[in-house]
Amino acid sequence: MTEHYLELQDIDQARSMGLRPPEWERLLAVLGRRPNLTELGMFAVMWSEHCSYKHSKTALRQFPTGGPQVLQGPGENAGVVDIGDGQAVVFKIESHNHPSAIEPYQGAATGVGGIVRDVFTMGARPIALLNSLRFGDLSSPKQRYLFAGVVAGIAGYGNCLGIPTVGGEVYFNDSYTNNCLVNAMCVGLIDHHLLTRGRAQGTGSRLILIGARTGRDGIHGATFASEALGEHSVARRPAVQVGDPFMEKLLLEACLELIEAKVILGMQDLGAAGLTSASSEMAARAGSGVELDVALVPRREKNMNPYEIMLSESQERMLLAVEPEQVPLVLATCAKWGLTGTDIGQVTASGMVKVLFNGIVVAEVPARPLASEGPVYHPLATEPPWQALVTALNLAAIPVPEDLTAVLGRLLASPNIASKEWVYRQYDHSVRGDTVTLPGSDAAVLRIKGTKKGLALSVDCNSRYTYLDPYRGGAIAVAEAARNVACSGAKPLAITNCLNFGSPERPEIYYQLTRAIAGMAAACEALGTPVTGGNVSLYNETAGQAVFPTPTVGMVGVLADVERRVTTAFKQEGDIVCLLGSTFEELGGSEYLKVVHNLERGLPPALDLAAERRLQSLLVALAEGALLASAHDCAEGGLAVAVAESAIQGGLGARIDLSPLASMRKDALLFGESQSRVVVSLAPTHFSAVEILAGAMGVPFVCLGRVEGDVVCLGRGQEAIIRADVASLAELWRGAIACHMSP
Amino acid sequence: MYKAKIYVTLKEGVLDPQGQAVRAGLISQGFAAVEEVRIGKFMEVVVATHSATEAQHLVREMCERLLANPVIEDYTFVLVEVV
Amino acid sequence: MYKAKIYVTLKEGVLDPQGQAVRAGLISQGFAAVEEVRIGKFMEVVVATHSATEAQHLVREMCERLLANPVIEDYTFVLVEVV
Amino acid sequence: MRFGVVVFPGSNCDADCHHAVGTVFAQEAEYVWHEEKDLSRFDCIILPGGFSYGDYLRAGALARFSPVMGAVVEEAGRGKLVLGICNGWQILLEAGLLPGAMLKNNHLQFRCETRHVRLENSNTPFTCTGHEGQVLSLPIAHAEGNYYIDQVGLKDLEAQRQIVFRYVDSRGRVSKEANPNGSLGGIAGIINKAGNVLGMMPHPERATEEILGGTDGRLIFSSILQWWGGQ
Ligand SMILES: Nc1ncnc2c1ncn2[C@@H]1O[C@H](COP(=O)(O)OP(=O)(O)O)[C@@H](O)[C@H]1O
Ligand SMILES: [Mg+2]
Repeated sequence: MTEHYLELQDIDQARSMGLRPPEWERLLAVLGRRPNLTELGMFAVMWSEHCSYKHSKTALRQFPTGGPQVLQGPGENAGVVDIGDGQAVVFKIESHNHPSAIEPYQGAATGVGGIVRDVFTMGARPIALLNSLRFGDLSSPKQRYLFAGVVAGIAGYGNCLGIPTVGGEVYFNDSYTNNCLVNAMCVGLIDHHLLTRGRAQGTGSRLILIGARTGRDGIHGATFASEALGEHSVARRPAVQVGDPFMEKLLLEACLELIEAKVILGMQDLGAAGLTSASSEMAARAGSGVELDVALVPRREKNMNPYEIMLSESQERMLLAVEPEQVPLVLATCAKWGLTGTDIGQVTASGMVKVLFNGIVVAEVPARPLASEGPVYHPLATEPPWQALVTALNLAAIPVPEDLTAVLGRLLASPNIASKEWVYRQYDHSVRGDTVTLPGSDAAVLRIKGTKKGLALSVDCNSRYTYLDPYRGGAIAVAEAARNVACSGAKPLAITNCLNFGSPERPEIYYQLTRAIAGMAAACEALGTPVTGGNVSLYNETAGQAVFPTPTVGMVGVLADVERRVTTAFKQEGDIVCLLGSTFEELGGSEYLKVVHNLERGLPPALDLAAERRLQSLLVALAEGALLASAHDCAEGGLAVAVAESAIQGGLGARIDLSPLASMRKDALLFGESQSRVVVSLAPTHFSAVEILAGAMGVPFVCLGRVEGDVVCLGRGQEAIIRADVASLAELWRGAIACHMSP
Repeated sequence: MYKAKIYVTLKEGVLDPQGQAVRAGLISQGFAAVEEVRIGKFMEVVVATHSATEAQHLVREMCERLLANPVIEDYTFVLVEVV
Repeated sequence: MYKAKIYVTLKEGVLDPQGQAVRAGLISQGFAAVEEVRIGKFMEVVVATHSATEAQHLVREMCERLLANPVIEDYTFVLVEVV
Repeated sequence: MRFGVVVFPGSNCDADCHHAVGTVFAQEAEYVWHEEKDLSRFDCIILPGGFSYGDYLRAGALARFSPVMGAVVEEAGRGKLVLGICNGWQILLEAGLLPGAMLKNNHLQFRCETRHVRLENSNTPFTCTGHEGQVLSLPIAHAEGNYYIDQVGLKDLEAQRQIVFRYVDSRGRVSKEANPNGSLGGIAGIINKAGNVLGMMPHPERATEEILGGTDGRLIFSSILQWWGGQ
């Protein structure tokens, strides 16, 4: 074999791997010499946007990341927050947008695999999955193919692992036609003392690679431009990887068994940039070095060279640092689970990543610059010229429809509002026997066996708002996620987030990114929910058309007593229906404007963070006092849709009189999306207690009517505005997506 | 009428978890001689046409568009006339 | 070494939901000429032996014991020598 | 009573079954690794749901060759109770302890939801606290629950009263809409001729506590306990 990977490289080669000239200069300065091919490849991937966050790092600094509950903030494989009793929640969200656009099933499946590894890498038992999905319009067969494939892929992988997929969100909007978004979130549970980090600790510790054999999958297309590398042409190299959930399940069980045995000093999954990132990040975090002989790495394909082995992104692999005496136990545990475990090297004190191939040094580079001292850019942010145009909205020119009952029906059947049952019935959401609020409510709730506690989980983002006003949209994404969690009775604790944007090198996109982050940061600050981690997915654009800026927020909250959880559904005829929060004449960015008037314009609804915080505190207090029968926030479709959804889910009607609310256009009253509002129902005996508490906590509180019969009626005084029986609304809402999917 | 026998296989280099698991299963049952297992699909599609050329053309298009996933799979097929 | 190409198909009379779905998909994509679709498995198993008889024997046994479920499936295979 | 919960590589309802019998019903419960060869210490063996060996090739096809299956066959032969849930049933079919085979759901999707099943035979150790015609509400979660058996086999199952559960609507009627997977005659669970090996697709272990939204699954476990107590 000619040893291309030892030849020193030049700037042209660097450029062909995606490094820019200044980055090449920086690399020369770091090494004090020219890199060979393997070294260059390692830098090219680690200094890519995906691994180094070079265009988003500065903007991310706006996030608040600390708080008494935070045990681990950004910087590790997943964030960790304390939930009391010596327990913690480990969670993170990540995107798999590009692979899913090429091969929806496998792209989504391997996305789930990756995020699950990020969580058990920390030593935690994964207990729940969520996801946030966005596609173009379902009337297109291509979009249906993507949607069906992604959902099946998430199901295929998560169900096999036996981790319940308990929640998520799905949106359809033309901006995602060429760039679908697939974000997966995993939540794990751990006892504090078992927390493990991705650190290569202790000089002389052994590095054990376990799991799948390494193939040529996913070696960065851009970094593989040189045909001189081998006989395998780029064209034949599949861009997409096939996931093996069974292997992942074995890996998960074996790793957790080793965590319990307390023999792991540090552990890291092999995700993007494979062995290169796992080894260099583990060394960089611990301030140590590593030495590996990659000829020892078990391979699936013949004649793989060190370059390929270091850059392979084969799935379902983990790298462990363990004391030498523990190696036999580690290997025995691997064998028990039918896994290959291989001692491929050791931890050193050198600060270097030293790669050997059959004893010959093929790469030797400093770990820290490679892993964490990549280039950082401060891109230009400019408000796009169209921003002011799209926010302008002349409501006076928009007629109020005559038949508002029909409008409610259309909204309930809009795929963005309709029931997502078609999706979640494909997910095993009840395995592990802890899901006590199933998908369909504002937040999923899990009990924690052996305690009284519950966990509430939600992912949210209204990207139309972020498109119309990145700052407000970002803030609302956080507020809504927290509100959903609070509606279940849980106290919001912390967030993870996935920032899906276009190219940050375009000033208008960078503007969206920084503004959205600023808005999110303000909301996190105000609501006391710091950011513990996340992921950035940029370049979601085709031919200059970027997706709506989509900062997905994953929120975790805790209930002191899971028996006190609250759900969306009306429970009891005779219960009083009340609205918490204030209603304004706000139609900008609403689903109503889009569905009925085909407009995506206006300013999104205003958000008063102090009011939001008071509302959420009240919701938690009401739940703790067992004063609520149901709670549901007003989101897309506004008050009318919120009432209808509570009615549909409870199989009970309601008679609602809107006259206590401020007077305004009827469509705004019914379908406006004013923030910080929640429709609650409660037993008449609790009415005064709730009223007093709401008053004391400064939350506007009005009584709107009662749960009764099997018809939903909304009116103003004597005037009937909407009247429809629950069964027919339910049919529209439940059947809409299935209808699109099997025309 | 023609019947197409279509073989869809994973592209070389693409991981075949099924094949791996079956290989391990066969070996553990004493089939030590098993070197490699790859698992794909075998489809039989009957097309109502009298022209072999048209059948050929149709089946190729079906494979390209629906039956095989060009990102990870290859396909081949043979046609036999049926009555 | 021998490579066995094994075709596992659903027994006649056993409903093939996958085949039906693919047929419906093809027709909705405009392949109106499609009469019938049946979907089975295509497996390639490489066995390390120099004897064709032994290969034949081994592969038959693998099919009987694991690769096909006799309650619902039939199988056939062909052997080719590989180097 | 002593329960053994078998753990195959890829099982994922093992902990749920262990929790149901060990914690909710406070019986002795032990995990059994798939390599064990002696199960004589148990009174009831549970093959839990999940994706043993990834369900690659066919659901249950590879698990049936696990060393533990020899012992399962042996204990079943001795009259011990064997309960296969979901993937457990698929394994029992592949192992030939129960007749028939499982096909992919007719709609080709995984399905997780609560469904109604009707108790067809209450004269079994697994259902003796119920009554025939009783409708239970139980969670299902599978992609291959489309039970198939040829006509001769079906006649035999019916003649021997081996069909224990069928999918029905809330009023107890068999219908196409009530059938979540295309299973022949809506069959959701069958028992062997000797009456000690039951396979069922629904997950009774997920319906044993009020907090999980239903307790109809308790019937299976309380029947087992009552039957065993009467032995
Ligand atoms: N949007 C974000 N907000 C906060 N932290 C982030 C964000 N994006 C990435 N991070 C943090 O940066 C680190 C690197 O992320 P990533 O490269 O996605 O990790 P990995 O490759 O292990 O999945 C992680 O600790 C992650 O939490
Ligand atoms: Mg990671």
